[in-house]
Amino acid sequence: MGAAAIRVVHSTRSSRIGVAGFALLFVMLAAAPFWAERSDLRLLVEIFTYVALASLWNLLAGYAGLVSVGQQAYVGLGAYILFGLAIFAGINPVWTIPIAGLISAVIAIPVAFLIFRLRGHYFAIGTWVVAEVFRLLAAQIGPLGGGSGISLPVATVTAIAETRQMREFLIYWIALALLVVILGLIVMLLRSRYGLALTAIRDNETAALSNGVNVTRTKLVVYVITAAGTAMIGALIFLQKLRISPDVAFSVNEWTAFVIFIVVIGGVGRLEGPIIGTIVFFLLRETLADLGALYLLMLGIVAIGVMLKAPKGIWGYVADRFGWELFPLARRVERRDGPPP
Amino acid sequence: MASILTLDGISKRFGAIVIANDVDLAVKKGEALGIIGPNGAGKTTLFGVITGTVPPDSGCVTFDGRDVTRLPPDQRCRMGIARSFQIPQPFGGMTVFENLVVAAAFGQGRSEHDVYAQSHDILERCGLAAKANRPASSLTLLDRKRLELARALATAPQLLLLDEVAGGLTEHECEALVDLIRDIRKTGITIVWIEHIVHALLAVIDRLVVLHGGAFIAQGDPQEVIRSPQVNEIYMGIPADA
Amino acid sequence: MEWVNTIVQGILTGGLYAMFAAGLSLIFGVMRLVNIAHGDLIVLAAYVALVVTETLGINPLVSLAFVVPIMAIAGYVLQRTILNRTLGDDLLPPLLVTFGLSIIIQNALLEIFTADSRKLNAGPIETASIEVLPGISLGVLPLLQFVLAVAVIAAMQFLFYRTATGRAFRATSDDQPVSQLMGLDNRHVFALAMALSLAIVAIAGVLLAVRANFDPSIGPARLIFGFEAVIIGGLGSMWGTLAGGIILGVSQAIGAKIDPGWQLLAGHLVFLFILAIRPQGLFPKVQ
Amino acid sequence: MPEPLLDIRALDAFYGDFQALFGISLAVPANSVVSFVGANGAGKSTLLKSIAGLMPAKADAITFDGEAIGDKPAYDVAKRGIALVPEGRRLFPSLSVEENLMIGGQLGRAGPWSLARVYELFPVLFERRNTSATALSGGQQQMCAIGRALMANPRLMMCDEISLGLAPIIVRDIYARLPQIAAAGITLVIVEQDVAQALKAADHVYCMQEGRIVLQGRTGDITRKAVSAAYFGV
Amino acid sequence: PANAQSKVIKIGNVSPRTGPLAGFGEADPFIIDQVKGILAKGIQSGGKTYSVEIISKDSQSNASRGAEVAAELILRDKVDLILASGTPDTTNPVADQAEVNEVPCITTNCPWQPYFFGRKGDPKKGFNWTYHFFWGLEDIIASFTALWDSAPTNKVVGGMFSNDADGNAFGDANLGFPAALPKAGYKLVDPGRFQLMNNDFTAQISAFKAANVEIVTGVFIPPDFATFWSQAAQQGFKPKIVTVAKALLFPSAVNALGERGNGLTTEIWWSPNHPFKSGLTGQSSKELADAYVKAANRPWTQPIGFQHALFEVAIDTLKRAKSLDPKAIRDAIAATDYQSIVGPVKWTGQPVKNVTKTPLVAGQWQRKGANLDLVITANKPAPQIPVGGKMELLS
Ligand SMILES: Nc1ncnc2c1ncn2[C@@H]1O[C@H](COP(=O)(O)OP(=O)(O)OP(=O)(O)O)[C@@H](O)[C@H]1O
Ligand SMILES: Nc1ncnc2c1ncn2[C@@H]1O[C@H](COP(=O)(O)OP(=O)(O)OP(=O)(O)O)[C@@H](O)[C@H]1O
Ligand SMILES: [Mg+2]
Ligand SMILES: [Mg+2]
Repeated sequence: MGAAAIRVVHSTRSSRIGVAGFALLFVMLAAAPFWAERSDLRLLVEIFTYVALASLWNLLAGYAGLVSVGQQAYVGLGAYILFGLAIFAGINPVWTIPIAGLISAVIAIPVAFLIFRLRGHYFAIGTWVVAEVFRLLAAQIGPLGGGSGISLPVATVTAIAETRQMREFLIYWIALALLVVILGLIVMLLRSRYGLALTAIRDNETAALSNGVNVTRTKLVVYVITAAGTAMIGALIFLQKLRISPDVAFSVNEWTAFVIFIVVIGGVGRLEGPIIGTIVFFLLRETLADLGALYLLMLGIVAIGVMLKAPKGIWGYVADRFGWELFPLARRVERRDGPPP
Repeated sequence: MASILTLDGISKRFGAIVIANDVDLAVKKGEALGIIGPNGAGKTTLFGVITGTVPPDSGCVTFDGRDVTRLPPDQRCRMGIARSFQIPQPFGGMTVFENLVVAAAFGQGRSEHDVYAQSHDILERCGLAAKANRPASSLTLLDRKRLELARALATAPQLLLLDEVAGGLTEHECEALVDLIRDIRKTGITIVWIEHIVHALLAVIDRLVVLHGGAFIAQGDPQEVIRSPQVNEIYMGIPADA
Repeated sequence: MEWVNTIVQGILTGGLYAMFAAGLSLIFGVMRLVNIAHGDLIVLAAYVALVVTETLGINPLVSLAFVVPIMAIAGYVLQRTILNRTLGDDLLPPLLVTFGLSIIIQNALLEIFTADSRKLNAGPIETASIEVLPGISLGVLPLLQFVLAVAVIAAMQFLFYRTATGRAFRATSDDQPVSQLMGLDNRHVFALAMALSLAIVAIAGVLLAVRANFDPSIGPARLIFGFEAVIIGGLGSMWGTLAGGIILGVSQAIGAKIDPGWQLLAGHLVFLFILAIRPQGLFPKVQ
Repeated sequence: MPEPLLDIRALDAFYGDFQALFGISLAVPANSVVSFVGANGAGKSTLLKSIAGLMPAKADAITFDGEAIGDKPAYDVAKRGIALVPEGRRLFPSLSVEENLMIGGQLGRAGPWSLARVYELFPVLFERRNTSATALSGGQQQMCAIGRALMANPRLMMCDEISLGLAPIIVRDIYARLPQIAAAGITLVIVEQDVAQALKAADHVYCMQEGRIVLQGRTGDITRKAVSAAYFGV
Repeated sequence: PANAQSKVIKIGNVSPRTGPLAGFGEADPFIIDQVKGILAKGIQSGGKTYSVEIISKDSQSNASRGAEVAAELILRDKVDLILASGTPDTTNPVADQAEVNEVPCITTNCPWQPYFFGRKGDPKKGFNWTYHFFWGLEDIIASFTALWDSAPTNKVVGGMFSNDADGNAFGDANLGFPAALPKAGYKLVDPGRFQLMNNDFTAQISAFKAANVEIVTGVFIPPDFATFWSQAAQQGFKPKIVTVAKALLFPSAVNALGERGNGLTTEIWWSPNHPFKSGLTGQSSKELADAYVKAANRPWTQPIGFQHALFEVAIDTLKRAKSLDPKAIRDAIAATDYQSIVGPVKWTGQPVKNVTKTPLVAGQWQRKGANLDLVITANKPAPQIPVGGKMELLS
């Protein structure tokens, strides 16, 4: 059989439907300022940021096998960069978002060299300690409020756009754009050689090395991209919150544990997982948050329940059951002379 | 003919166990070399030294005229050293075909699309084409061993290190494997093969070395080496009356 | 002399960390389970002790006779009903489930006991001290805590490496199906390990409750030091965990002496430094 | 015919939706040596795992010493005196060699096998008794795995491809000792790729193909040719 | 329906009900119930009758969640007025959201400096939408020094300031204790800001011993104070006076210290003995505290008065508002002149724009039978509040 007799396909029918669906959804969301309420916009921004954080974490843990419980380091870093640049350099907060991404990428490189020496659980704890170090260092920066925290001056916020409405729209669109860019980048990355290398490393690092995969560089690329993305989202989140303090900016619960909840509930190692997980998370929060302690109690129970009943997450369960895949990454070989796909 | 691989004064020990004590070895281009030795002699470890997963205590490894002693495994692979693992190490979450694509794309440093056809060809040669879209984790032992071999081939090696690829195969399967390795040889790839299934080994190799106690205690013509009393005593164990 | 005092007190703090870490180290060594709820379980133990001392009117240190078995049983049940089902090669499920457990415990305690700050009174022993050298007084309670930590760790080390139970722990942790072939019921073995871990948690909880105020939310704060102690020591090495705790305690004390702002930071930096040099920890027993 | 030690009736086994065994029935008399041969993927390992309790089965599909054990968990089966030397050795990496052996003996079943006897059988294990089991070479690991199973003093010992990866001298050695093990009162079930070896060692041989037994017979009555024919499914 | 809807006034309230600061919000259900009872018939404002809806949310003691629920109240529930209380972690994020979203906001239960400067407020400009009433650092310094003046000491003070909003404010080099104490004739030993949830205070204790400190002051959270206080005893450090904020606020925390809680001193914002009456319910301080103790079956706490006053001020404001336009409500807040259960509330531009102060005294936890009771022992900064006893030295 000759070389021409095969072809390799990525997509399935459900994935083509999926892509069309996403395009439609994007158009609808982009137009949200014209049909949604102010409160909906704000909620959507929050949802976008969680989808982005979860997708980035999923890239790191689910694809690169780097289970980090310290991504709050970059959320906080991005946020502090935004506050620092906006307050002291007078830069428009909107522009500080990409700068936060860049600076964090640079900072992530030496951090990676340190924590890449650790494996598995040690890596997880190591990332957490690094985030603690970031938090404690932030608490030592007096001009940014030290341990007390600081608010973004009202003038800085109002300078973003002329009217309150324009400002809200602008932030909404930035959030949407950031999410689309991050998701797009992840899909592209995973469909590229890097995606292959990542899956290989996750499955068997020794074998990957022996097959010519530069393991360290591949992981580094993913780590740095994740750090940059997480930092930009962090900056955006705190542009919405207007106030920062080390405990909040580097909160392990909020920016990592809940994110892990989301990814695992949705389905880890699948691109759809973080989206499904975020929807579930927000549904729970919107319906139950006013119950206070009971709400958190129930959140814990849901997380444990999903983990025990559907360990591959909700999307994993559905995908296995019905063979759905919205973003297929597998490369299937088909024979040209065989039955049509 | 020039040596493609030389080991110069390699020493390696794990605590009190001496794997290699100032070992020298030269493998000629195009040669098929067999390595035997008692269990635990250090054969697999030697492969680790050659591929870069096990750092030697001293000595140097030269491949294709370059000192590679300090290079990481992935770089050595791209230079043309490929190995199969004694205990198969598939990328379990990927399909068989993707396993090959990884090896071909990264082992040769080529783009993914360029290696599709080639990867599929190798799968056919190794008898895995029918299972191309199956997850590698679902393969049986035989197929895993085939996959090991196929992946090593996909990196387009100059030097192929095989670690007990015939173990656990039936006679029939073993014969097919021997044919395949012979074919590979014909394409000019140098082969170093560790095997306990001696008859399979003898069917392929030109030269046999015996590793024992940290040194090559015998080497040369396979038939002669295998019949030598020393090798019989420590390795074959054929009783005198047989 | 002031420096000597700093270091000695740091060592005593190290005893506290080692106490927190001992239970973690045990289950980490046996099950590779990173128990995020460990800190909350310590707080839970403190509340159990509170209820026991209040209903029986006994000294908190005596209440250990009740709290230890109660927590051990809780650990056995917890492992059999929930945690056993999360174990495997993947480190995420236990991470997630114990995190869920952590918020469940915190919020359940809040519902039951409110956010009030509580403390157990052990009487004059709390403030008693011995002056070992002029200028250096050691609190009896921290000293007791240190001695208890050493004793617990010595017992664990012995159990782990010298007894059939310890062997069963390690074998089951390596390969569950095969350990079953050896006649070991893996679910039972793990549950025993968790029971033991929570027995240690009970001791840590009572000491915590005597040492300082507690409320439902303080569990996670010290958890990270426990993990650090385990990792600095190396997987599977109980003495390593003690050493890890002491290293942390002393580095923090020295950091604090330089500037209180550097106290916690110093501990973390030393942790990262050690791992950069020895990623497997100081005295690893297991790969 | 005396009551068989192990009696299997209509045993099925599944991996998810995939059926690996189809209605296997056979009987293993006490103090016999039985071997299974068959191509890769025939289901030999699955059969042994089912007997050992590592695969779900119906209670009465497997009877051992008169008791239905099909639904018993593996640790319970082990207590009754069935030991398995698993495919791929599967030693405990965090235990030393000696501890690996000791854990095999932790059920405390009485019998001839002790640490000393195992070391006598495999002297190299004695030399390396204090090292971690992972630091053994493949062959040494296999010896350790056999020793570990022996330490349980089982009544039935099942060996899954014990010659895999062993130097010929060791293979010969082990097979030379099987009669000795059998003579000590252990019934043996051996899975082997090498037909000659299987025929030589066993009293009774079963040929498996795609989850079914396609040929069986006493080793005296069955020819190597017949086995080969069944083996390759021709 | 549009007409009916316009007759509802919505008040949003954010306080910490769960998490480490839950003590601050614990009286809210009681207070809201009481207020709802009074407002059952609605309120008169601008000649119309409105029914009042109070939507209360939990900040979970977390600034991030605080910002989130504030945004929800403003954007989704469209509240007309937003209230927040209970340390900067809740007041500041809520006030920030109100400010940029242009919704009137009143806050309390947080010293004014961390509120004002922590929000990057400019004393010249102030804020447009957000108002605060409470006391400030100058008051706490004055009441602490008044307390210390009443007993003979060597006037060497050890400062324990945590690295959080309160601790940094207290320890601020210009506005806090370090600048003020020397002026009052005290010498301050300040080893530096410590991180919360500390396990070892040896460094500070050694420094205090070396400097012969007789008075300890500062801000702690309860677990940290308990650790400090037992370590002090173990390491042989015996100050004569210990006056700390926050950690000794709640009776539960002090009672938990057992005998070691007796004699500790702290600031008093409000107590049942305060000579103020609620302009809304007519209750005296004592009556309010008793009603709470009866309803909740828990001891009274200082935040109760302020949580109550917050609703009082809010309702007073709404009654005076010319319309439900945010600006009208904001103007009504600015024009407040009200007698609350914690004293008069009137924004006069002092100490800074948008902030007004309530009186502060200091006192000592003293054993009265089985429990410790907080007795006012120094009232120099606010003589209208009567003292109830005399401070005793610890050793
Ligand atoms: N864990 C598993 N999951 C799914 N399928 C499996 C699994 N293990 C084995 N199988 C399948 O069950 C069938 C029987 O496998 P088994 O391992 O019993 O064969 P075997 O005769 O022992 O072969 P070998 O000689 O390769 O060891 C094979 O088709 C195999 O693919
Ligand atoms: N990481 C290690 N640490 C300590 N000892 C090791 C390590 N790896 C291998 N060894 C030891 O080195 C020796 C050689 O092992 P190796 O696997 O190379 O043998 P081998 O010749 O391939 O044997 P086999 O034919 O059984 O596969 C063995 O005694 C083994 O125990
Ligand atoms: Mg080998
Ligand atoms: Mg098998």
